[in-house]
Amino acid sequence: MISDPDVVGLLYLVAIVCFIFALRFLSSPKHARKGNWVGGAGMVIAIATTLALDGIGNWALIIAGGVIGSVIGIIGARTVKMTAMPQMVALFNGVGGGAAALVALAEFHVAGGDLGGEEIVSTVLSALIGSVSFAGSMVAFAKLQEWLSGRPIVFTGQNVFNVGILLGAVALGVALVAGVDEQWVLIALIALALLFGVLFVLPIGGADMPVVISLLNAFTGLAASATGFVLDSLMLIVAGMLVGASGMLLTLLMARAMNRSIANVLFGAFGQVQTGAGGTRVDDGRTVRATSPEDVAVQLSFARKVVVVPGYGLAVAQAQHDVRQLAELLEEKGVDVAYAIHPVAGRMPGHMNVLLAEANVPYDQLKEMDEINPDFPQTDVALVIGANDVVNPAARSDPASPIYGMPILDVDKAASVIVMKRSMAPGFAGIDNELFLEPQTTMLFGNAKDSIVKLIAAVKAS
Amino acid sequence: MISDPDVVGLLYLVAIVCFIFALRFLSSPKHARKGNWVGGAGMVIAIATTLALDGIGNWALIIAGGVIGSVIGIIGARTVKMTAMPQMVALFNGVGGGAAALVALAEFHVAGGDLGGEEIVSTVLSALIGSVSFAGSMVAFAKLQEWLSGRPIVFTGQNVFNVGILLGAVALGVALVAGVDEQWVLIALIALALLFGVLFVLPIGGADMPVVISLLNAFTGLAASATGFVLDSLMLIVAGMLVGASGMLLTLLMARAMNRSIANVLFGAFGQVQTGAGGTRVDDGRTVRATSPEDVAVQLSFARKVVVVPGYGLAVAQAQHDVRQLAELLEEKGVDVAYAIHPVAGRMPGHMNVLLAEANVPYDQLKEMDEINPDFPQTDVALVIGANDVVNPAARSDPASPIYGMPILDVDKAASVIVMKRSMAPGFAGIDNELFLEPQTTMLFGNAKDSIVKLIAAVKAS
Amino acid sequence: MRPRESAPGEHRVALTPEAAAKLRASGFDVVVERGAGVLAGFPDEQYAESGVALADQASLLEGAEAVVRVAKPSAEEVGALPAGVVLIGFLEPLTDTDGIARLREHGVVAFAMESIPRITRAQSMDALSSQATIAGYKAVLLAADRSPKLFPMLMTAAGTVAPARVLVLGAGVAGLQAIATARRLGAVVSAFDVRPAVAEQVQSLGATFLDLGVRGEETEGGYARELTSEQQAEQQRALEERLPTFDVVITTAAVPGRPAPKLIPAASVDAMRPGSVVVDLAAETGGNCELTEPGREIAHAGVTIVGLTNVAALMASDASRLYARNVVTLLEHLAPEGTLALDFEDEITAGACVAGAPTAGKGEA
Amino acid sequence: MRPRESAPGEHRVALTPEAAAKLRASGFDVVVERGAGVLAGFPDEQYAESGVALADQASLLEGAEAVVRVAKPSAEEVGALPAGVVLIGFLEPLTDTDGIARLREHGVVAFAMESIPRITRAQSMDALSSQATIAGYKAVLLAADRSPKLFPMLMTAAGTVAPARVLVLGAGVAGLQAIATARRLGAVVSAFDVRPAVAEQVQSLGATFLDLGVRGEETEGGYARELTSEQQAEQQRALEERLPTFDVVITTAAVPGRPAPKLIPAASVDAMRPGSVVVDLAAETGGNCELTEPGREIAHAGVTIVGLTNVAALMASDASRLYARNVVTLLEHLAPEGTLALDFEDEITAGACVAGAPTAGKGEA
Amino acid sequence: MTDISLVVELTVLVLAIFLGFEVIAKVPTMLHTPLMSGTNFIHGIVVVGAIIVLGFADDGFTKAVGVVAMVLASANVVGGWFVTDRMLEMFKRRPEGRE
Amino acid sequence: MTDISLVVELTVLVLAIFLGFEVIAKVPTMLHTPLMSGTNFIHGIVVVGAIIVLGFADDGFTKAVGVVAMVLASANVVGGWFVTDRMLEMFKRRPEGRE
Ligand SMILES: NC(=O)c1ccc[n+]([C@@H]2O[C@H](COP(=O)([O-])OP(=O)(O)OC[C@H]3O[C@@H](n4cnc5c(N)ncnc54)[C@H](OP(=O)(O)O)[C@@H]3O)[C@@H](O)[C@H]2O)c1
Ligand SMILES: NC(=O)c1ccc[n+]([C@@H]2O[C@H](COP(=O)([O-])OP(=O)(O)OC[C@H]3O[C@@H](n4cnc5c(N)ncnc54)[C@H](OP(=O)(O)O)[C@@H]3O)[C@@H](O)[C@H]2O)c1
Ligand SMILES: NC(=O)c1ccc[n+]([C@@H]2O[C@H](COP(=O)([O-])OP(=O)(O)OC[C@H]3O[C@@H](n4cnc5c(N)ncnc54)[C@H](O)[C@@H]3O)[C@@H](O)[C@H]2O)c1
Ligand SMILES: NC(=O)c1ccc[n+]([C@@H]2O[C@H](COP(=O)([O-])OP(=O)(O)OC[C@H]3O[C@@H](n4cnc5c(N)ncnc54)[C@H](O)[C@@H]3O)[C@@H](O)[C@H]2O)c1
Repeated sequence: MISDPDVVGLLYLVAIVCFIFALRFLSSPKHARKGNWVGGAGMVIAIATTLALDGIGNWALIIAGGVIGSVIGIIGARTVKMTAMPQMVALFNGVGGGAAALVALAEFHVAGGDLGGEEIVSTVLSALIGSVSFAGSMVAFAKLQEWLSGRPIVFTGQNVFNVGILLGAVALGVALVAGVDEQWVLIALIALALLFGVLFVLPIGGADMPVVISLLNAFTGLAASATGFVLDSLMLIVAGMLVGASGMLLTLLMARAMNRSIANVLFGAFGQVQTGAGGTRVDDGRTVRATSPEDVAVQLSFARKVVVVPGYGLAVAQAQHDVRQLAELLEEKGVDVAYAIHPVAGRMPGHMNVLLAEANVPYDQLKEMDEINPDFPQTDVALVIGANDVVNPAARSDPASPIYGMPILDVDKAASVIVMKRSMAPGFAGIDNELFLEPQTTMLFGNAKDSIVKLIAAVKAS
Repeated sequence: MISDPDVVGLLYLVAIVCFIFALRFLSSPKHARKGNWVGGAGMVIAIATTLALDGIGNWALIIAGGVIGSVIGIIGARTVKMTAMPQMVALFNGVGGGAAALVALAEFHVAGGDLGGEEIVSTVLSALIGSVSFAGSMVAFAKLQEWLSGRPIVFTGQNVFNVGILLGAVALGVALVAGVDEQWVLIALIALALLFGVLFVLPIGGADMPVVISLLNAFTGLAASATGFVLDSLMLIVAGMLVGASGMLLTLLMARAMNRSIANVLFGAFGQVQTGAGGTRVDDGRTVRATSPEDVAVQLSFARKVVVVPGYGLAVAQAQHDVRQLAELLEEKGVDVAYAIHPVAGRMPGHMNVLLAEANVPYDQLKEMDEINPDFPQTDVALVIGANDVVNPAARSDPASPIYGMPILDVDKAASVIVMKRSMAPGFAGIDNELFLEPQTTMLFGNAKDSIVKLIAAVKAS
Repeated sequence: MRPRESAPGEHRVALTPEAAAKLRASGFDVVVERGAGVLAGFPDEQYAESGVALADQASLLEGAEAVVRVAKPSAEEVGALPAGVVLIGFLEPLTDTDGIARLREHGVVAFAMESIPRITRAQSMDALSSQATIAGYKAVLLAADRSPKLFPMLMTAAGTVAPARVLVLGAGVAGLQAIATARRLGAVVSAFDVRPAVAEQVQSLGATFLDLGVRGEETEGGYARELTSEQQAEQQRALEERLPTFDVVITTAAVPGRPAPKLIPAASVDAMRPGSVVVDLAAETGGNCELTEPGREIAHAGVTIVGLTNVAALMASDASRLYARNVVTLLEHLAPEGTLALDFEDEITAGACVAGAPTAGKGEA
Repeated sequence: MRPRESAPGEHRVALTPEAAAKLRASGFDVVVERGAGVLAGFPDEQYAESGVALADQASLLEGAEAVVRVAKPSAEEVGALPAGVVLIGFLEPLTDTDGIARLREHGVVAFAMESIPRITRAQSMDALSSQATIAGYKAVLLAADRSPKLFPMLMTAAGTVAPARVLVLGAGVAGLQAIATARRLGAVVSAFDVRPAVAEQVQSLGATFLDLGVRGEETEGGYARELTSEQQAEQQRALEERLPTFDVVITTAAVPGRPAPKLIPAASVDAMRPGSVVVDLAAETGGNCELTEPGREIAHAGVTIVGLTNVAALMASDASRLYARNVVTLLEHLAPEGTLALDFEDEITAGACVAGAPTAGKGEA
Repeated sequence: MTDISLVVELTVLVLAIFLGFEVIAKVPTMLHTPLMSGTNFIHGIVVVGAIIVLGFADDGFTKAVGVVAMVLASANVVGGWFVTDRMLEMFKRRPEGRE
Repeated sequence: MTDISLVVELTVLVLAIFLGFEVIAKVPTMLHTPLMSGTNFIHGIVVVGAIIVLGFADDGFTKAVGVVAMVLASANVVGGWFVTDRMLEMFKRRPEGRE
């Protein structure tokens, strides 16, 4: 039993420091795992300290609740497939938000509604935000788990309706702050917040879910921080707010990486019921997925084997020197890099050779088509730079295509394909390329030179 | 008059936020000036709030003190030459430390020595650290101002003596914490701390002063933070500690930029009385100054005209592609870049042409010696990459030199010369190069390719 | 059985030992004329090593189902061909109508390498491209060898050597390769072509596109359409102004089936600096320069004008290698698994056949 | 007054119009033989334009104080020289002892461009370097023109052309330039030299240094010392093994005053692949290849051996430009402000003077 | 529980906000999801709130609410940690297997 | 003055330490001196301490000490700010003059 509040405060401070280090580490590829462990240590300290507080009782209930929750957590986290990870994050985020709301409710109940100004504001915020986070996360989970349709679900007047509900919840909150001390008011507020959470997330399409989950994650952080105000706990305030702030920034970064504004993600569905949100959707429902230099950089840095496939676009962009620099950088990191030269890449025989020789790419890194094609299934990343026709699978599969019969580079056999070009425009043969729609393909749009320069910077940073 | 402590706290919080932003801005070349202004705003808010506190009296004294101090500050800062800036920083840092020590003394006096555990510890720390900072800064100032010899001042037994003094001061501090409430003890402690400050800085050579000043600056921050504990002021704690922490990191960074450890800087003088500290010193007292890629990057980024002088070392390092990339980067930033090609640079006629053509440097950026030499006086930075003999002023000035009579590139006429090579080793002609000792020259040691790659990264970051 | 025979006055050979071996592996019987590859650097032993039968001219054609060669056969040689045999080579279908008629009369099923349609699938049979690649490279070597100036810029203790200024007219396959090669040597290269798409391609090789204010059109096959006479005059005028600033001019402009467009009239040559060099790769079809004498190298007012024809044949070894690969791919197309199975519904077979196709004249111009 | 006269059988000229103008500006009177520059691309009009007097051979030497030329004068020409005149040119002081003796007897004060000491200050007079630069470049063009293989690697629809493998033996001024030029053309280049410092220089051009296990020494002037006979045998052995892997060999190995070291015996040539090319820049002093016939180009077992001498003269225009700049700098050194003031205490003047120096024989080898 | 004044809490809050922003300012996109998951785990700290509420609960309502909160919060903590850990497994350098 | 518990102050202190480190983690060397000067100005905040001591001083000793502290601290604030400002003038892009 610890009775000295200073000791408790110090132990909590240690936990805070752990959380700060956890965040720092989590933002670097090298230390990320360590980050999770440090965070775990902080959590253990925080929980142990709390359990040791003077006067804590109801041990059976605490242990029962803890064990049940932990078992759910472990089973959920352990059994789920890697591809289902995002919905797990949503789920565990939601329950956190729910817990915050419930803690607020309990405190309100214990105090009989008779709370000071600071406390009541915090209680209302905690209940409101926590509930929205809980309900929103559950909807996100259901959508990702495909219990609900991933497509945006919208109805007319939704906009007005949602705002109405939110206003209602806020009005109840104001009433509570103003002195109303009826518990049902708080419960009603929670109910409205839950409804709002559901309605808020329903219209958002599946592709945008990660951004929404990140936002709800930040919300839960804020709710936890508000709980800290209710309980006068600096640790909760700090830890919750760290998550709140970094979660907000993260949400921004994620939206930016998708080239969208947050507003567009959250409210994009309204008014454009037909088109749907998320990426450029083609007829058969497959989407073209754009990526960012940073993402590609991490993929490249952690790859074992990268094959660079240069095409006419590389020549147009005159990015030969940059591509060699990128390759050298990767080799320094221990990545195995080769260049796959298609016999008709470019616009004249040997076009790629001229370019790459100018950039001093060693001849032995240049692989002929027949030599490299068997390697693609073992390739982690195929980096297609301004090539199009020479990697078009239609040449293999579509007898109606004008390029049918031309041998191509089998980049689609690589684990991941990154295509760098300026647009979805076709190449010399003037035909579309199915490769760009494959699930393993992501597009890095922009002039090849600019993109590679950005990539170099990002690889260095990662 | 503000009597609500919450309002005061909030206003102080605003000041804190200003200081945080000030630091953020100050660490980016683009926003640095804004940073100073934001910091100024925070200071005004903090001072105004304090003056408005309930119960503040002695207005005449406050105003008198403030005006006198301000006048000293303005005159000092305004009239001093740009080259004397470092000693001004030392001076103003010292007075800050002194102020912290005096505040501690006054608080001790007011309380009649009867302070709580936390307060007395803080008081002692504030007095101790503040005094060391004050005295040390004053010595640093005197050395830089050349009131004292810039050379390390050492005597035998200094080491033991210093430690003794510090231990004495600490012992007095412990006594105070232990309950001794005599004011003379604190005064004695301050006296010892002052003495220690003097002795601590005396042995350090002029070249290392910036690192020492940075350390003392961090000390003053710590002292201010300690004062915050004495006065129970979160703002002082935070602002002081921000400076303390960032100052410590800065000290580390500065030492690292000089390729020295802090310990080496601070205690380097002991035991090597003859050689002295700081840089590679040559016979006539001139030093070779090494620089860092980051420094060069900022110089290049803010230059109007940069002339690249390639030599044999560029060829050996095969850094031609990188140098072109660097040049392009600078041109994008609006810097005017040209290459000065000496007729016998390299090891065969046209060696530099072959290299730079391979890297696709446009022919019109290559300037012959006769064409570029008149431009050097208007050049902000001459970037000498692996060249040596062709920029050796001995060819102009020293009839005994084997290269006397060879026309050279007049890089020494440029405002700043940066020489990139691996060591101080001579070039083809086997002779030393006075250029490397000129005051406007700094050396960026290392393989030219590595150095340029680092430079590119640094230019992008700046 | 598909023997192969070499053309007189031609250094290249239509099958290299390596290519012959490849054919054998695909189920072909291959007979090669003795000494056919010597001039291209492939002595008979090498053929023997790759398991190819060698035969004298006399017995060569016995039982041959297909004959592959580089250049078109002479009248006599056509006479010696067995009727119904498949003939593959550069047959000049658009210009040598007599020769084609002769083949048709003789009952030869003739495939002209020139007539293979320029479709993606046929790229590996495209001998025009492969030989033009060699010609473009060689043209630069010819020019550099004849120029009294160095191509690269050199700044030396004895002064600065300015880089040579090279102009490439017609930036098709040969022109682009010439641009690339001249740039490699360090020259400052400009280029012009009438097809609009070429400007970007020129820039993609790091050279400058010279804007002469003349814009032509591109046909389906990627070739240029002939300019109108006003356009042509306009082009000559614009060029004449700029030519004196160049040290080397390499011309490759061609329009299939038409005489080479005259880009450089005699007057323009007079305006060029002494020591300048013109390499005219269009000499075969009359030359892009008025003064070009096909097959010869002349000097005019200090300007060297190289009108060598068949420039690719000057690099017989690599040229043969590429040509042989083209021929092998075509043969494998015409005779999958080594057995002739001509499918005249097929775009390539129909397009390349210039004589002897079932619907007479189908493959003709 | 310093007239200049051209050497027979030599395309270069010792003063270009530009250089002549520069001399005039420095206070010299310049007379040029009519037609001297024509072969180098500098017609008489250009000289006239730069204000230079032209004279026939007959009146050329009247009142001349100095005569500049490219090659050494014949016996008759020496006879025609006024006594006491200053003569500048490639006089072959180390090998042509008779010629030097003749000059000395005739009372000519002769400066050999070859003997200018290789000190930093004299770099802009160093005609050996400037001409070797041209020769190194030209050697690659000669080789590329004669090779039946393309230098660069090309991956095309008709298969891949492997890059040519080039070996440069002797990486002095000419050798380094040859390395650079061959690399520009896309060849894979290796090089060897006996001087230890050269390895780094070769790598600084992106080529590979071939380690033959032979390490020679460098003299003060930066030249190589002759190898011992064991070393030489060792070198031949090591080379013989490696030569067959190369398509082109360019040799420039030389030791001043000695016959060129024999690096490639006849047997090694036999081992090379047919179609290979050897360009022997050391032909003048006997050649680095045993089979080299100085001044001629021969074929031996399918290997072309180019033994052309005076290769720099093949690029007469740029070669003359650089040589003229060297000559002008030397003249300005010997005659500051246009007045001869020979200072035999000076390292350059004393070093370059091969006949007629006050202390007889001082400047001799 | 110590009683801390609002303004102090706000000061702490503001510092935490800045720190939250600064600390992740330069995270590579590839780490976005693991970072989200990691922070998700950290806000499981609300479990401390649940323990306090439940530990000091007297009446049935509070206990009931507290137990539910306890279950939810521990699921957040434990599940969040393990999910993050699994995600980060991918970041072991150059993985041998790949799906 | 509110009376704040030590542990709270320590919490704030720790947050400030992290923030101080994070915020300048990637400063280019060229800005080291101006940054040093800027932080030098910020610790002039001790002037607040001087004002409080002096403003509440009753006896002569305290007043005397307070006035001196006031003088020193204001010199720190004012001088520190102006010195920093002058240094940063150099960072105006591409200066016209140069010494
Ligand atoms: N090699 C030869 O001898 C030869 C000769 C003639 C024709 N061809 C034909 O040319 C084609 C060659 O295939 P390929 O894959 O190399 O090229 P491609 O199919 O023509 O595709 C090139 C792609 O590069 C992109 N691009 C252009 N400029 C770019 C820039 N600055 N930055 C980034 N991307 C850029 C274009 O897309 P965006 O516009 O979206 O950026 C385009 O889709 C084949 O169809 C071949 O048959 C070859
Ligand atoms: N151009 C010609 O035709 C020719 C021919 C023969 C001789 N030369 C002579 O060569 C000299 C040329 O002058 P120069 O200024 O170009 O060269 P230099 O005077 O020889 O100096 C080259 C410098 O580059 C440095 N270096 C070497 N490798 C390096 C690397 N990897 N990274 C960074 N630095 C490296 C060396 O210093 P560290 O070891 O400290 O790095 C050396 O001091 C002249 O003396 C000239 O007379 C010229
Ligand atoms: N699709 C394919 O697989 C494929 C294969 C090979 C070539 N091609 C295309 O065909 C194009 C032409 O091929 P080519 O080189 O055999 O053509 P070509 O030899 O018939 O002509 C050479 C060039 O001369 C140009 N020209 C014609 N008249 C001119 C004039 N008056 N002035 C200047 N230039 C003039 C033409 O535009 C052409 O670029 C190639 O550039 C390529 O794009 C396509
Ligand atoms: N200091 C100066 O200003 C200056 C000026 C010009 C040249 N140099 C130096 O002089 C060096 C030699 O000049 P050069 O080119 O006129 O020399 P060179 O023509 O006399 O010889 C050519 C090369 O052949 C090499 N060689 C000799 N015997 C050989 C053998 N058995 N096998 C292989 N190689 C052999 C020599 O080492 C030399 O590099 C240059 O590389 C340069 O470094 C210096």
